[in-house]
Amino acid sequence: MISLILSTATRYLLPLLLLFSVFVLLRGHNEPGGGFVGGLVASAALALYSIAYGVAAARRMLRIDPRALIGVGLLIAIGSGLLSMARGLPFLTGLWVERELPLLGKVGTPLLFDVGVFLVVIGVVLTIIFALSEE
Amino acid sequence: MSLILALVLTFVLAAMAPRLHGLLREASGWVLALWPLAWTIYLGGLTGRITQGDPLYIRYPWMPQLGVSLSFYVDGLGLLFGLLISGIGALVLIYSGGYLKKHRHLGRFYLFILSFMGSMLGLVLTGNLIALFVFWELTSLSSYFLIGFEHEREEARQAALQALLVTGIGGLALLAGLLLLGEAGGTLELTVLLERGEALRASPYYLPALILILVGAFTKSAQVPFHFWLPNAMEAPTPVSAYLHSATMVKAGVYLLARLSPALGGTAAWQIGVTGGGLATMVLGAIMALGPSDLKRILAYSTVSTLGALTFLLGLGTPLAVKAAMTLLLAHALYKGALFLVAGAVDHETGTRDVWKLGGLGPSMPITATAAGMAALSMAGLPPSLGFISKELLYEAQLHALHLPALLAGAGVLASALLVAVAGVVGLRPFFGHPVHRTGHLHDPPPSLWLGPLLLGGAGIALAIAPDMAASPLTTAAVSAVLGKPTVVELRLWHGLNPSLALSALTVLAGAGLYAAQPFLLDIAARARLKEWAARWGPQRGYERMLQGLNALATTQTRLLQSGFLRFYLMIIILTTIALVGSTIAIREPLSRWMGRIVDARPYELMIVVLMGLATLMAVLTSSRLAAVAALGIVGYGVALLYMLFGAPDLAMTQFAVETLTVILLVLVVYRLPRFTRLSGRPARLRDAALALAAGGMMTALMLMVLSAPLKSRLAPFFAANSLTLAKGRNVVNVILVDFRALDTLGEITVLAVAAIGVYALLKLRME
Amino acid sequence: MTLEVMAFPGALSILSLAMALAFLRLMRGPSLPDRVIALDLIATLAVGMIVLYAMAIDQPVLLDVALALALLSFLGTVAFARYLERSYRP
Amino acid sequence: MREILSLVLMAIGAAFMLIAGIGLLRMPDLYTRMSATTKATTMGVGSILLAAAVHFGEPAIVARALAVIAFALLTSPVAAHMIGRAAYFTGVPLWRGTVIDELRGRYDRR
Repeated sequence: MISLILSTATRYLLPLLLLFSVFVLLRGHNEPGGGFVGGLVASAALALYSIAYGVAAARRMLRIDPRALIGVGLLIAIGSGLLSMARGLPFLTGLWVERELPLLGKVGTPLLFDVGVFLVVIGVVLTIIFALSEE
Repeated sequence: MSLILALVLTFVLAAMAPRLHGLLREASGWVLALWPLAWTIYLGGLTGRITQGDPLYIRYPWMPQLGVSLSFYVDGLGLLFGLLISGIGALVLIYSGGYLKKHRHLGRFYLFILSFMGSMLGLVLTGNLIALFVFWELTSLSSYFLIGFEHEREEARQAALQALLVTGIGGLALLAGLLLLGEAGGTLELTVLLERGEALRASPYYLPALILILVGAFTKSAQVPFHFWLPNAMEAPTPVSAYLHSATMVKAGVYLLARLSPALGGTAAWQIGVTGGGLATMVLGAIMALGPSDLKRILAYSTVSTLGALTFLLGLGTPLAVKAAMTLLLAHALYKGALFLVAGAVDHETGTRDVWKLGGLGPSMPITATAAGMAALSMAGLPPSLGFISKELLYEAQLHALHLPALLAGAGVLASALLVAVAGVVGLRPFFGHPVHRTGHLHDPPPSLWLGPLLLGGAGIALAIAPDMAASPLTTAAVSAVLGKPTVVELRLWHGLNPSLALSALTVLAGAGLYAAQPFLLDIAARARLKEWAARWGPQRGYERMLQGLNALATTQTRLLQSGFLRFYLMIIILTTIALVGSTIAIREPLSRWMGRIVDARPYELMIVVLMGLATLMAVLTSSRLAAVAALGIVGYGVALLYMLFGAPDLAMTQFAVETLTVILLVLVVYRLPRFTRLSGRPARLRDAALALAAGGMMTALMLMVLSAPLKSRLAPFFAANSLTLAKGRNVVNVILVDFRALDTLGEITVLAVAAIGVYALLKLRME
Repeated sequence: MTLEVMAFPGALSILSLAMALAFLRLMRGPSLPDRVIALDLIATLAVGMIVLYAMAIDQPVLLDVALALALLSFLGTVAFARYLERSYRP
Repeated sequence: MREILSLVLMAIGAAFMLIAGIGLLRMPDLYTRMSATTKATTMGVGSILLAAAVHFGEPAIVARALAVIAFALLTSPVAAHMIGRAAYFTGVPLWRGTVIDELRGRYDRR
């Protein structure tokens, strides 16, 4: 009983929302936002997709399993910490790229860490929602 | 450097023992014995230097912040014990090679024995309290494995557990005592601590530390009332009984008392506790030794008695007493080790250890008989054995004791007489008594089984005949270590005619009498039903009742708390929180102080708060679950709005997002939940309401308390200042999350990950 | 402009009044969909309040919070609707 | 001039919101309530957002405000549709005075 109206609306809404969540993630450093909220918004969007098109479709669209997403997120977060250790600095010290990139602004290991948080949050929320709504 | 290497190698060798046994098969006992032999030679080499009063002191930092270092301090006392442990260890390894030849787990046995030897050597050679405690516990652990070696048998497992529990609890007390001692003395290093005797005795911690250490020593050295685990430990294979439960491990408590006597000795408490405990154990142990018919249990009780004598002598603390103690220690280790090994040999050949069923084995087992004879001579304290010299010194010490020497000497004679009788029972009856056993095909056991007892028995005699050669220097070094000042010890076989000689003669006569009268004595004991009385009131019964009580407590507590109902767990958690936090608030904070802070709120803020209150009420009163979910949604949105109104946009966004996802999750969960089967009754609801109100009230009080507390935290300015410069971000909240306190966030997302996997597992589990 | 400054609390109060009315519906709403609509209205009112507040304290950044809330409340309503449909057993 | 415009827009928005609240309370059945709230809220939030756009004036802010408006325009009808549909299927009664129910018989009940 998938409602046609909802699925068409979702087809337009989803990209917008994902964009918004990435936008929130990237400018988290200077304005309200960050990995956690971005992750929540993104997972809300994907939850909407799973409501509109069903969990199987959502899993296919996502291509990788949410639990793998958790793993990747954690790896990125820890990886960003190890980078500074490679430079001989203590674990998780912030390293920054000098040049300011056009779109992303200042890029550095904390941002990478934030991306890790972003992915973990999405993975966590989706794992639970998909597991719950699967019949 | 070499000492710590040798110790580590002992443990490495222990780890490799099973494989080595696989390769060497028959000769594994002999080959492995080479390592303790090397230890003996190494320690022997040190004697020259140590007897001149120059102890070896090596120190490695282990936990510098806690002042714990793995240091080694080898003085006379440590040396005497070290030689005993490694010497007897070598003989025991050879012996167990033969005794357990066919046993399929012999490799594992070597592992345990060698790791025990390593930990025992560590215990006697270390110079740091904490390292001493670690080795102490290691010995208890390896003894647990050794006693329970034949784990198929129920009695062995129970005996092992009993030994572990008793010595374990003692170990715990010891740790507390040692820490108190370290606190009072200001250091955990033994060498420094021993010089601060005065300060220790004067400090308020002295008495508790002493009591705790005594509990540790008394449980380990099987003093009354903690002695019952030792006879039960006879379930272990005989080499273990010979090595651990007579020569070395049970002496750890005695070693500890000797080691700490310069620091703790001399006070009234020490006198009463140690001397009294020792005296009682000496006499009771000897009396109980006459009872059993099993050879090993008799020896175990007599060991308890000798341990009592050693503790008693250390309690006296006079130079004479310490001299007697050190000699008795040496003599006892030799003859008791020999007798245990003989008992093993007899058991190995005849298949029984019942004293009444053995007799007239002498002719068919000549070598074992001679070894047993020599050892029994030393045990009975007859010249020319080391036992005789130590008994003479014991009597001298008792006669010259400061107060009530007559009583002490009397107890000494009684105990020694009983030991003479026991020596007769153990050493003479099986070999020279009228032949009971069919002697046909009996013969001496293989060399590995008679070498040990022969050497040990022989040493008991040889050291007495020529004391200056080895016995005197060793005891001199040991005594001066215990007394804390250099004293020279001249052991003489013949002290000339003096009262102690008379006492010795009296003891031997009394002993012979007791030996002859033993059957008669046993009848009296049987008629007086001594055994049942002891079984009902003895410490063993106390131990069992304690265990049963513990189990009962555990079951009731589990049944009470783990009722299986989720809401029951919730209730307990909330109740405890309220009790703890509530009481602290009530005590700490006068209620009046922070009541008047709620007035300056704007109309729409108030409206939101009122709405939240109503929504909560609705969530509580509604019977439809989804209405409750919606109401909770309102509360969540209200909180988020308040965050925003009070200038926390980050928080507001997160709260909105979390709130909505919670609603979605709750909707999904409610969809799966079965209909309400039955709603809780009125009393239950009232109880829950009261609980909820209490919890809410507590939280409000907490919040108001936090509000009124002056927040002079220096964190906020630090983060505000450095957020842009260091972390290149103006949004302080996210900068903290991702940069300054990234480690916390890392922890949080890991927790999230684990939670998700947990939920996933639970759901998938239910699916199948 | 005092009028300007005074207007914000006024508008916010009106919105909170509307919120109270919606809450009444939430309390009374006979059927579940009624409650869902009330919840949705309250959420939209919250968006309005956020925007007003953003204007009051001159913080344009709050508009993102408004957008996030608009998105999320929509999602909540859709989830409720989905649940209603699926769980209906005539 | 701009201030007055944003003020007026804000007033209109608040009024609409209030009407939505009243409509939600006074309307006899679910479907009429829904029609009231959905239309009124979209208008209300829309004009408040316009007020904000006028108030701030910078292009970035105006773009964001318009994004929110567009978003609200897109989502609230869909949400209303979903709720109405779910309510109709689960048999929420129409108002006694309903003149005609065009949907009757069109949906194949599951």
